Amino acid sequence: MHFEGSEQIKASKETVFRFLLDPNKVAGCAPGYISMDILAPDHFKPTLGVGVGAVKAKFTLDVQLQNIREPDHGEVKAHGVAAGSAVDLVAIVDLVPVADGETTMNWVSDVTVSGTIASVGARLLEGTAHKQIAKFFACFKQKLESPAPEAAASEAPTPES
Amino acid sequence: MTQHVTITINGQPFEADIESRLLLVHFIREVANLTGTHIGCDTTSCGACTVLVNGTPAKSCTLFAVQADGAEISTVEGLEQGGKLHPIQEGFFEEHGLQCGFCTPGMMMTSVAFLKDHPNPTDEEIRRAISGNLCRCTGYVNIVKSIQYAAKKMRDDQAAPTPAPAVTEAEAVR
Amino acid sequence: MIPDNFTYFAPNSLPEVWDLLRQHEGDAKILAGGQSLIPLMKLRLASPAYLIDLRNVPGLTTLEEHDGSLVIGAMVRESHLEQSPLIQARYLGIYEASSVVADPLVRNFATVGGNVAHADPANDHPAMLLAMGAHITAQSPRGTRTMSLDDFLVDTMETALRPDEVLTDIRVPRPLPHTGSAYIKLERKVGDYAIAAVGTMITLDGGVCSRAGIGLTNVGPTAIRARQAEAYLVGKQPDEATVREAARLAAAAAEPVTDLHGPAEYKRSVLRTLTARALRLAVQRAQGGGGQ
Amino acid sequence: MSTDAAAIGGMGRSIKRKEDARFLRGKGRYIDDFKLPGMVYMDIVRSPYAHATIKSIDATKALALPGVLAVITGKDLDAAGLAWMPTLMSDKQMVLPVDRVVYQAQEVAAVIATERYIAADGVALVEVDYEPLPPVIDPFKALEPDSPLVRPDRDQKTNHIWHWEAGDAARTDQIFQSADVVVKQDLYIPRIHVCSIETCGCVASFDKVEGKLTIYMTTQAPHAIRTVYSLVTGIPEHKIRIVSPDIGGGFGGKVPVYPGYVIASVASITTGLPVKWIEDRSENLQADSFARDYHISAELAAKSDGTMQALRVKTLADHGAFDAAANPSKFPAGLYSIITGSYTLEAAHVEVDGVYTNKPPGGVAYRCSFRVTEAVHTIERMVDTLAQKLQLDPADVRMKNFIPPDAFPYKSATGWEYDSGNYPAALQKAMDKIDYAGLRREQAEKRARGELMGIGISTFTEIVGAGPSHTFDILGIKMFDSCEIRVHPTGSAIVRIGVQTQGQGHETTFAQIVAEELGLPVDNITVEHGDTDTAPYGLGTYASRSTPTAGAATAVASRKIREKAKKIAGHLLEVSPDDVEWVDYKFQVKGVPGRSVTMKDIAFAAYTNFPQDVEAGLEAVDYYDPPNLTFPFGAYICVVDIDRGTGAVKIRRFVAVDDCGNIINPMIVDGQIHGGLTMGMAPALFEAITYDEDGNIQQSNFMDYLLPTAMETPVWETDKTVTPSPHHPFGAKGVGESATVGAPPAIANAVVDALSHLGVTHLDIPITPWKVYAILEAHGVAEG
Repeated sequence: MHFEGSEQIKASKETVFRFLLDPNKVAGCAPGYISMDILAPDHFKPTLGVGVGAVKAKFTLDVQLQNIREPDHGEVKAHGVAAGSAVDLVAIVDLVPVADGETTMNWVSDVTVSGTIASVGARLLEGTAHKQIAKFFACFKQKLESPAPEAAASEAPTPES
Repeated sequence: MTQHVTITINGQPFEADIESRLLLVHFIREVANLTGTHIGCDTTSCGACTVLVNGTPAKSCTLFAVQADGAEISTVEGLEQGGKLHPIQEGFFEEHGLQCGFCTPGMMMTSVAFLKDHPNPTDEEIRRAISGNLCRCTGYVNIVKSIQYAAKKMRDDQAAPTPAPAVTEAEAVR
Repeated sequence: MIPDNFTYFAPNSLPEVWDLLRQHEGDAKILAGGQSLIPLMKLRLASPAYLIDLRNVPGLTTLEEHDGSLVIGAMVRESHLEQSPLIQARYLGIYEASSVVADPLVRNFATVGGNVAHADPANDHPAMLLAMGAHITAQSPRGTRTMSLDDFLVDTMETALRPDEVLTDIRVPRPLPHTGSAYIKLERKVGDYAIAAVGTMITLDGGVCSRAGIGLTNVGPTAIRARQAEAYLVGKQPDEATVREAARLAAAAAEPVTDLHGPAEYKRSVLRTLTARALRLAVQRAQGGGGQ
Repeated sequence: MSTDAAAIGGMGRSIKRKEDARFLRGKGRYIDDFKLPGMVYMDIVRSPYAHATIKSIDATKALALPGVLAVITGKDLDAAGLAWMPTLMSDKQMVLPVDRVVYQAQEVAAVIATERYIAADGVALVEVDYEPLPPVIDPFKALEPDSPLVRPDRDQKTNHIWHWEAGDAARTDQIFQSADVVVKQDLYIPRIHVCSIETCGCVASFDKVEGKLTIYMTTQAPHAIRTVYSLVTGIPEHKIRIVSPDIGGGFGGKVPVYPGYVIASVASITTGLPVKWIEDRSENLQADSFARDYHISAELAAKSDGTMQALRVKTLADHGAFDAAANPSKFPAGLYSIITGSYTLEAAHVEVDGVYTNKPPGGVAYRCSFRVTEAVHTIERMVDTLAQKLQLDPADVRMKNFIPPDAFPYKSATGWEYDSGNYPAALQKAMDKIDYAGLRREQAEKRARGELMGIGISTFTEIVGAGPSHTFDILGIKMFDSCEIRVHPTGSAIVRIGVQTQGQGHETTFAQIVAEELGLPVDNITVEHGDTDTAPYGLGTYASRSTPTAGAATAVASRKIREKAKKIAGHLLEVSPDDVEWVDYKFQVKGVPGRSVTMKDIAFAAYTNFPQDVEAGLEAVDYYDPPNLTFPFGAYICVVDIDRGTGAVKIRRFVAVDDCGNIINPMIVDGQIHGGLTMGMAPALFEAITYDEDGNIQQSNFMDYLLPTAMETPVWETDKTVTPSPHHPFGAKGVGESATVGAPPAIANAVVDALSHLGVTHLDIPITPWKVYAILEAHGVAEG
């Protein structure tokens, strides 16, 4: 599944980029965030409870940041296994300054879901995945533009439930 | 996570401490050791596990045993009464309504409940009634005939009840 | 297929249900008929830590007309609805929808409340109930809330139900005189989800359509109300040309995707057929005069 | 002393089934009903990926779960030399992978636990680290030079498995060059799954003291499995016992050895406990052997008057990751060369290429004998395509090209010798029964009104009953079959056979054969099968072979007993055996009807009063090697109506005239045909297994894989003609699969016929409403 989108964010490219490199901040936007192990600055393992309605699968993702070109470009590769299923995800983010203190964040994401979820949930998968990913990126904008972001965002994120 | 339940199957109460997640079909097969009720799918599609729960046909793989606490269950093993086959069993025998026999118990339990409310069914009504039970062997033609056989037998018995058995056929399936 | 373990509750009253929902917020699921939830649990695509069974909660199996509405309790079984003389006589569309839910055995346990609250766009009741202008009653410790089904259905498997609320009944306005309803489902086999299905309700006033309801199943993220088509019908004589145009508009309201149930374009085309057929049937029934 | 034929219950009678007594009471013994003392349970970890390397398997958490006894991985099996096993097709297959998975849902590890539910929990706790590899899904792309390799373990670095061909290429090409008409059609026969309602499973029980491994197993071929087990494991064959209990439907899906059986056996040997493994439906659909998956390109050459001359067929066979088909060894594409069907053709050439993809292995039957369905679908579609091109009635084209009744035995263009047939009679009977001419008139009237109805014909020839042994073997074991009969002193008998029933009613029909041959009442005859410790060696039941092979063995063994009985009869009647004749189920002195003895009398004498020159007892064994295959056939006519608003196809009528030679039990034969027709309709209209581009199966349970219910299934109308097999001891042919083979083209032909005036010449199965609707829309005839 291929998804893409873009967000206009009222923050400088550098601010946006710093945010993106901070796993604690990013994880706070991840759908169904439960907990996270940080293994290295570019390698971490968040556990997410992803789903829709009654359908929910708990994934521990192995997330690796790569091809970082500060402050323009970053890539994320993630892989996780759960409930007879697996998810493999690549996301690429490019930041383009549009005006003073404003940045366009263009993102593309390719997601492969394998196993039970793909077989049984195919009917609901694409719509759900699209919504979750779009929500994830939209969340950046909201956090970056919300007041007093610096203080709040540096703390560990609060689990959803 | 475990719970004490009492489930009556074919008139006999079975008590056990069970996990909440124990499926009713596994209670029947493995706690009560009544293996005539079968399992054929994961998705409440095939009906091989059909039993009567308080007289209503249910796919016992899609109920937790805890949901049936206090319920009266009827299974294929309870159809025959006093050494006499239930008319539905007789029908399946006479009309070659079974081949491998795996779907047969579920088919018969569905039919027994159906015939109670539809003593004089059309073939179309029968087909609709058994459309939650899959059979891979028979192509359904003879199953429909078997159920018609039983319907007729039960109507005839109703009209001229046989004197001998203490339990009527209708009661036997309760 | 073995589900994860969970703790099971079968409380005897709504306040007990609310207590449990509050204690286990986020980890508890309501169990009604279980015919969608239990297969999901067996596939381990759902693993709620707590299940709260509504079977012992009194007052959820009402099926009667009351205060100008048909009240369908959340725990009314599909087979109960299907066999109800009241439904067969006065709510043919609902009868038809209940009679095509899954298969006859599933319908013995599946509940109307579950069908609606699961909010699967492939479920059959929501579209029919949308067409009939149904409302949802939700109860919580904070009181009773009523909302239209349109507002209740938020997204795929997402409803407006709050974490502490329980769907207790569905209310369908009692049809006016000269009303007809119909539900037509195209499925490949019994037990399958709809390729597409359409629920319609038409009220006639002197040969002119005074009210129209059209709901679509499995052609979008939720059941869809075909508003434009409804608006188009009102004030017109439901002749063949009008029916066809309404069907075209209804199909345009759909957002089908290509999946195992067929290509998106096919679903849109077939919606025209199904809508036209369901409208004709509803009109015919409305002309019959009985409040169907 | 009754010799009343009805009491005997011999051949040709609709005797009610003996086996029903237990099934009707819920007392059948299916695999999951077995519960041995100390039994533990196995559940399997499966791959979510179609193609990946396994970096590591961590069972720590699973082993920490109370009740989990062991986790078995490919490395454990590899140490014992059991990580791979042979398939029936001279390929090898992973039991558990050591470092890579090659299809989705492949077995990766097994959890052994004290309870079924704990084993399932253990599966969820086994952590497998995969590195995904690009999957090979499209079999055509698999053959491209840059395709990833599915099987790097092989010496041949290609996804091509084998090439097979039959017929005369040069002669065929020559005819094509000069033919008046050539019609060409590509067909895809999709991957499907038998889905017997009972899934597969076993209980493996190793007795450490005796050193004996007993496996209760859902298998259609217990003896062959015992031999293969012995060869692979080194356990002496007398220390292996395979018991095939009551089987909840086989249809070919229970012929192969699945990894689960082997892992459970290893688990029992290592733990010393009985181990039960029962598949769930999702596992069954996702990982067990599939059927079909043939991509076919066919051409038919004919004269302009409709005389068929030659057939040329190229085929790509998608076998998944291992060639685990269940065909006779020399026939990698089964009996696909029956593709010339019921017709006289001057020449034919048929080619098949097998290819590996990252899909589950297989190529087994779906109630079909060795790829005959693919062949029949092709030729029956091609005949219609030709008729359409020449604007001839498809019934006329068939009548014109049928092998004439007086041409049997008939040598086909691909080398088969058809034993007997009367094709025009069968088709005429079907046409009369359904009022073919009337239907054509109705169709013309409806067409004029814009309504769509179609009439489809299929006049198929089946090929069943392998052996003969000079041609047919499974892994070198010749395809004979067997029967052993013991007549007890009081005139009852036990019959043990080498084939194994899965619903076909062997316990009844084989008793009828013996009853007929020996004049003993059918009620006094017990038939046993499925236990390798007691049954004579046989190849098992599949491919409609039980009656042609073991049925023949049963008749021959009975006749051996009768030969001996004749001597005893002479002794009892105080005449020379030469003066005794078998009349009306008893021996009588020639020409003296009053002086006779029954088989019951003789049985008693065989133990109490036998002549000096005769051994005591009354028993016989026969291993029957058929001189040829048998060729059942039939003529089917299907009438469909098409909904112009939805494209939905409804079968209005379906008449099936079958000819399976002489019939043992008409009731059972009718039942077989009803079931076969339903399993023919299923892939024609509903069932198919497909994969997305990542190799995810799209029909992994009964919500998505659509088995027809009673509502979709029409009322089948059956009839018969009887053309006995000249070489079978009682003239029978085999019938279990005829209808599954013959029905799909009748349905497809009917749908194409309904749309033929729009220029439609073909639709691939399954014929979904959207395929039909797209045509209606394109031609502006859709409603709405």
